[in-house]
Amino acid sequence: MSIKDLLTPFTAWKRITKDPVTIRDPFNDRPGAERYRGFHKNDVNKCIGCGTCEDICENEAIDMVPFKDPISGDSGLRPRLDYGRCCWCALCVDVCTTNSLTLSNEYTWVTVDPEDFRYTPGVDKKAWDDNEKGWKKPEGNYEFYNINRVEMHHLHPEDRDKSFVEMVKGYSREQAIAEADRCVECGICTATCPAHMGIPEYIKAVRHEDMEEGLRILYETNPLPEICGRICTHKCETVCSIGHKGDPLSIRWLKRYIADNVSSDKYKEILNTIDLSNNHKKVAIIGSGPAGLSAAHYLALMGYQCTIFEQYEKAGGMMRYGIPEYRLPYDSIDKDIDYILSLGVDIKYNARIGIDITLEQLNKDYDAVFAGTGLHLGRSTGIPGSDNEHVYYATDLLRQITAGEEIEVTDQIVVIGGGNVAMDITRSLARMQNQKFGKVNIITTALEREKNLPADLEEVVESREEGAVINPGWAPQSIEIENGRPVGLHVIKCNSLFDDSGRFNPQCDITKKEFFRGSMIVQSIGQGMDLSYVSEDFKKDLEFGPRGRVQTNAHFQTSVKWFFMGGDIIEGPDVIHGIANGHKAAIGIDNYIQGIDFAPAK
Amino acid sequence: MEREFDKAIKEMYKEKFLAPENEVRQVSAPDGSIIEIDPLKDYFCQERPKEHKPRKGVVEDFLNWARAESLWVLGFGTGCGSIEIPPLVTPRFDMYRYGVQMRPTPRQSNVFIISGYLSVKTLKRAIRSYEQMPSPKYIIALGSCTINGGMYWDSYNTINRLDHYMPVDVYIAGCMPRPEALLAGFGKLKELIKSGQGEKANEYARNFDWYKANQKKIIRDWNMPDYNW
Amino acid sequence: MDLTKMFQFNADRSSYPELDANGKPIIDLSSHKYLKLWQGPQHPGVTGNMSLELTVNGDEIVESITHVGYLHRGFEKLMERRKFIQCFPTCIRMCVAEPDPNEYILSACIEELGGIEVPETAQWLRTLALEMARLQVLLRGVPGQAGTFSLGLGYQWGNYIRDLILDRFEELTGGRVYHMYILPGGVRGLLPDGFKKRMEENLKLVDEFLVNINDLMYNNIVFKQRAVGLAVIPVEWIDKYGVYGPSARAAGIMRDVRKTHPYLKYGELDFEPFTTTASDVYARSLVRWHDLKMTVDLIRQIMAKMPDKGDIKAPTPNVMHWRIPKGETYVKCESSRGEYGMYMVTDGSDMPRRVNLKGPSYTQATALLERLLINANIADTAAIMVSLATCPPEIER
Amino acid sequence: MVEILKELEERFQVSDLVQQKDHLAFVSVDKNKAIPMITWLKDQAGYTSLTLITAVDWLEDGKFQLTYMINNPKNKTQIAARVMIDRENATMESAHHLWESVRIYQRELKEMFGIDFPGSPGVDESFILEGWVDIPPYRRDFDTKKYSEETYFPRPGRQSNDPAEYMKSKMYPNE
Repeated sequence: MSIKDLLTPFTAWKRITKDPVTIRDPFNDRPGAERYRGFHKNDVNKCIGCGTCEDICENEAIDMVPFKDPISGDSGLRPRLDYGRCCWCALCVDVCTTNSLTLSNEYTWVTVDPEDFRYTPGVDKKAWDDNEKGWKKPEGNYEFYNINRVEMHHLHPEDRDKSFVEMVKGYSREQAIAEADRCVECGICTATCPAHMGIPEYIKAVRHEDMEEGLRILYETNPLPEICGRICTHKCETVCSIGHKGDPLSIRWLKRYIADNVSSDKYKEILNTIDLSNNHKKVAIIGSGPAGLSAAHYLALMGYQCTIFEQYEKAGGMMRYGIPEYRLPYDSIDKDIDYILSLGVDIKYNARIGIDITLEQLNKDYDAVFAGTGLHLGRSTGIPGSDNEHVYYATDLLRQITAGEEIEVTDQIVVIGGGNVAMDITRSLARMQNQKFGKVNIITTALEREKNLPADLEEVVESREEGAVINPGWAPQSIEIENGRPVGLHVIKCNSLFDDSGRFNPQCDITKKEFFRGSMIVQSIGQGMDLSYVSEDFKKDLEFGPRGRVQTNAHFQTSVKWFFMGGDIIEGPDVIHGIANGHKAAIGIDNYIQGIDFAPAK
Repeated sequence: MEREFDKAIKEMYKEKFLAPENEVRQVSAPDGSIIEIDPLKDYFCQERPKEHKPRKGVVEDFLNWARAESLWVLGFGTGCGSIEIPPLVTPRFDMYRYGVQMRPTPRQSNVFIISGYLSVKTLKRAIRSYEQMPSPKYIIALGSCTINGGMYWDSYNTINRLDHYMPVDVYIAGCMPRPEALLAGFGKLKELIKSGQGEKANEYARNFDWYKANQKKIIRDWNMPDYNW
Repeated sequence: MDLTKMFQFNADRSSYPELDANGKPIIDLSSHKYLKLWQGPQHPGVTGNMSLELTVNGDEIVESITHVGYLHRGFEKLMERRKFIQCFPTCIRMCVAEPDPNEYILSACIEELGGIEVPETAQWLRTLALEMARLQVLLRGVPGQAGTFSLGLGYQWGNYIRDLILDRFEELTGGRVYHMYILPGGVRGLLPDGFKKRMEENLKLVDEFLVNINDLMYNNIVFKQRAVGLAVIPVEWIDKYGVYGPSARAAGIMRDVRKTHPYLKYGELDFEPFTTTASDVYARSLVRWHDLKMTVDLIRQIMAKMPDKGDIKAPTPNVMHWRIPKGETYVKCESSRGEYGMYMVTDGSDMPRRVNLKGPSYTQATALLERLLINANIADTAAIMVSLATCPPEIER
Repeated sequence: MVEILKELEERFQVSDLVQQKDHLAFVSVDKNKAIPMITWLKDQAGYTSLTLITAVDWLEDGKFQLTYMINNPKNKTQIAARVMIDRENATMESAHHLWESVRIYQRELKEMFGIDFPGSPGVDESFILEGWVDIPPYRRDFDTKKYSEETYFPRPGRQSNDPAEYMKSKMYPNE
């Protein structure tokens, strides 16, 4: 210690000349930083109310409260914040599936009433709603879950374009778990699925590798998981919340993974259907398509004795006779159908209603009748030349292929239609051309423009991979016939399909013409129902709607009390709708037979 | 009213020792009266807190102005939020210019900042400190924790809402609120006081039984007087 | 007039309590020589919210008992019912003054048990955040030591610069005090534009501050008079009482996890922690001053070496249901107070089975402080507590 | 590290060796061999510094796992000894004579887990909690959320909806 120690502290005086560092107006001079985590904002139009923010919040600071009525893909809920809980960690922002939730850089909120601190961002107007600064999900490779799909292994085009071997290989264990891991369990998909399957629940079962539990969840709402797992139109995936940021979850493939990984001999044990009760009531089911099978399955569980009448040699309806084998192998169909039949469901093949047995007879023999007869008749374009014998309907050809019948395959084919059936027949014929001629020469044309094609995108892409030419946006005009054979199709450019009021009214440009050469023309522009099994007398009792469809109530009961109808014939072509219809109809039939009043006709 | 705690202490020490200066004795008060004191007894006011009726007209306005412009804050950091107090007392934010300053003891303070969560153990001390503060007194509650439990909403040792135990004048949102937000909170409090709405201490007096019942429900080891100042 | 006599206390100081075999004083309250005195929890001279039950003889402490629990929130319990990602905002609030080491050790535990490899850029950013946290806490801690001797000026200087560092934190992390920047898998943002330039400006202020505080504190006769020789920790106490970090380095024992078990990018940085042997309050304070100096240097090194772009987060399983296989680990890092570690046990579920946080204050503020305060002056308690950088939340959590 | 683990195996029959990192190993040891092993490590093997003592509640197995983590400042290695003790009337031999800070750990364990360490100074005094009457809070069977809701009046008026349930109730209530 020295005199120096006494004096050096006084050097602090040299700072006396410095400017003060005090912020003059701390309330306005200091906005939060660019990234500051201030108060919440929410873009309510972007938000879909998935509730992921609520799930990740460790403080339970977020409530999902009603904002509007739910629609498919939007729960109508919006997050409400409780600033008596929030810790401004912004995990809710980072996890948000739509990136709608952000934070502003506003940070001053003083009040005397603590109840004020509960508000719905975006709905309750706040001063910081237009504040562009503040925390947003960090840029770059920063995600709380994988937004990219686990690649499904497909056969290479060169491996698959000659044969009808199934082209989608299915997930391996690791892949399935990785894919199931992406799910955020919001449950938005459940409402969109026509059958309202417990999608988050069975995905959770995949994640936990509990296949048995998964199968039980599947069979609660869907008795055809093997089939659905392959060819379902997966409307659920279009609303998947992860899809707003990246790829939607492969819900369909995960369903298939569960079904594929449980051996069929364990089904009865897992699903606890070894001993089913029997209430000695009988139900006749016409058609063994998805609707009929689904109805039969749920009726059998309730104890009904069901008999299915199938017009062809094998069960499955359009699933077997309309969908090519490379998409849906027959083994998979058999696995699902065999299980349903094993529940005590009786099936009569080659039995045509109206020919072998009349509906009236069924009414006498059974307590109720369900008809899921589907849409089997091909629709004609009606253009000149379409009545030629070498102009075919896609549905007929597909059925013949399945039945193993010989069909005509020429080296130049034109397919009219842009739906999934058109793609099915295109790809089936392409395979057969490849087998026969070693090359593919097939043109598929449709009214719709490329981006509006009704077929699934992957179908279009894969068709092209297999060598087919998809050339949409043309209206067929006439089929040129030479020597009793078609030589090609005249088309003109089609600009738009619908007018301003939304009615079907194609606008074509006659100056742009094209001629597609083809010695065989296939029409695939939709299917019609075949009600020939219903007698004319009986038809009088049925109520018909505007587009020639039979009117039913919410449980698919027609105006004839004992006659229920469902499936494609009522709701249009879609497997999962058929399954859902069959399930509801089964409940309706049960109510009807037990004499319980239920929903009035629609 | 002699509480059990006092009695126990007395018993304990009586057996061991009782130094002459600790014995009960009589002393003469400044006014000449003779009073008896017991050095081993805690002397505290056993009266309940009283409501302070405002004075009339401009007198009260003047008093409120004076109160609002000299907020003396008790230097008791009860939770995380107290980390933002030092920036306030240092040059950058300098709260002295707003008439706000820190005091080391409750007897000199009239603002109590509950800076975040309160564990049961701290709540007991906070209540005691609050009651020792002279009226009129105000409480500023910081952050989520004082409003609805905040981060520690499911903790077994922190209270969820402060207004059950102490009357709160101003709440500031944030976890934790920045110094600027705190200054805004002082601003709000000044507004309240100037408009004569800083009445929470009177509310505490009015609903004293309710507050005490709530406090006693969770503070099981209640070895302190019911009210002391 | 004899000033010393005038201010002398009249208490009987002839016989101090004898120590028993365990080093604890034998105190007989009935001898009238002792007085119980509580320092805290509401006391300006305690660091944070804790209290010391002092038994004093005159102004001399003969026994001290540390009481904690005023800040107990049950973190370890709360984290047992939070998913791994949810632990992250919870965990960091354990230490208010320096939350970043909490973030890092939690993330490191989860990454180690969950098998996650952190990207290079994220590791640099983590190192930077940790050093910035040390910088801001030392800017308060170094002059705070003088503050305990009523020299508040340095504290005013330091707090201003600390606030500027907090502004940099705000730019980088979005938070002023609770940064919530280092999360399992990586970090939450790259350096903003112009960050390095602004940081360098602030570091220049720190350089200036280091010189000024050296003049103000370390060459101050009052500070020297009071701090030199106060609360000496003998070398043999280091392991016996559990002394870590700067306090151990002040006793000549090299304890710095950054050097002994280099984590993150510390292995690639050039630094040598300062050690001295005096082991008193002055020496501990001096070690902190050198730490501050070294931190400034480290931040400069980090900013020069780190890449500007790159991945900031490794892909992790979906955080909503991230399960970590059964296992246990202990991860440590160097906080400004010393070794800061976390012991985590997982059981294969999506929540940790047990988390235990071990900070240096756990031993330093209890066993060691209780021992150091014996025979100290009441007025020196605050100085001794600050010299050990006591942080109550890490004792009770 | 390998040598010392081998020696521990021979001397104290430790099991379940897990070398978590190159400087950190976990071993399981019998309850009655734990304190002798730690004493030996401290006195003979250079593991002079105590890192932590803590407990893990394995409610399903009816066991408490006590973890003693000690480290060797010379060769910078760390050994954690796991000791399984019964959950019923949990008692463990006290190690307060080894390090000064052990009594603090043991006091905390007694309070938060209910594990008794007979002979440890002040082990029965409350350390963190005050007036606690429920079961020790760190035990797995103590439900902190339930306790908090029953004790601390969470602010009423909060109500949430599950998206899937809400959509069901609004879009297809009868299916």
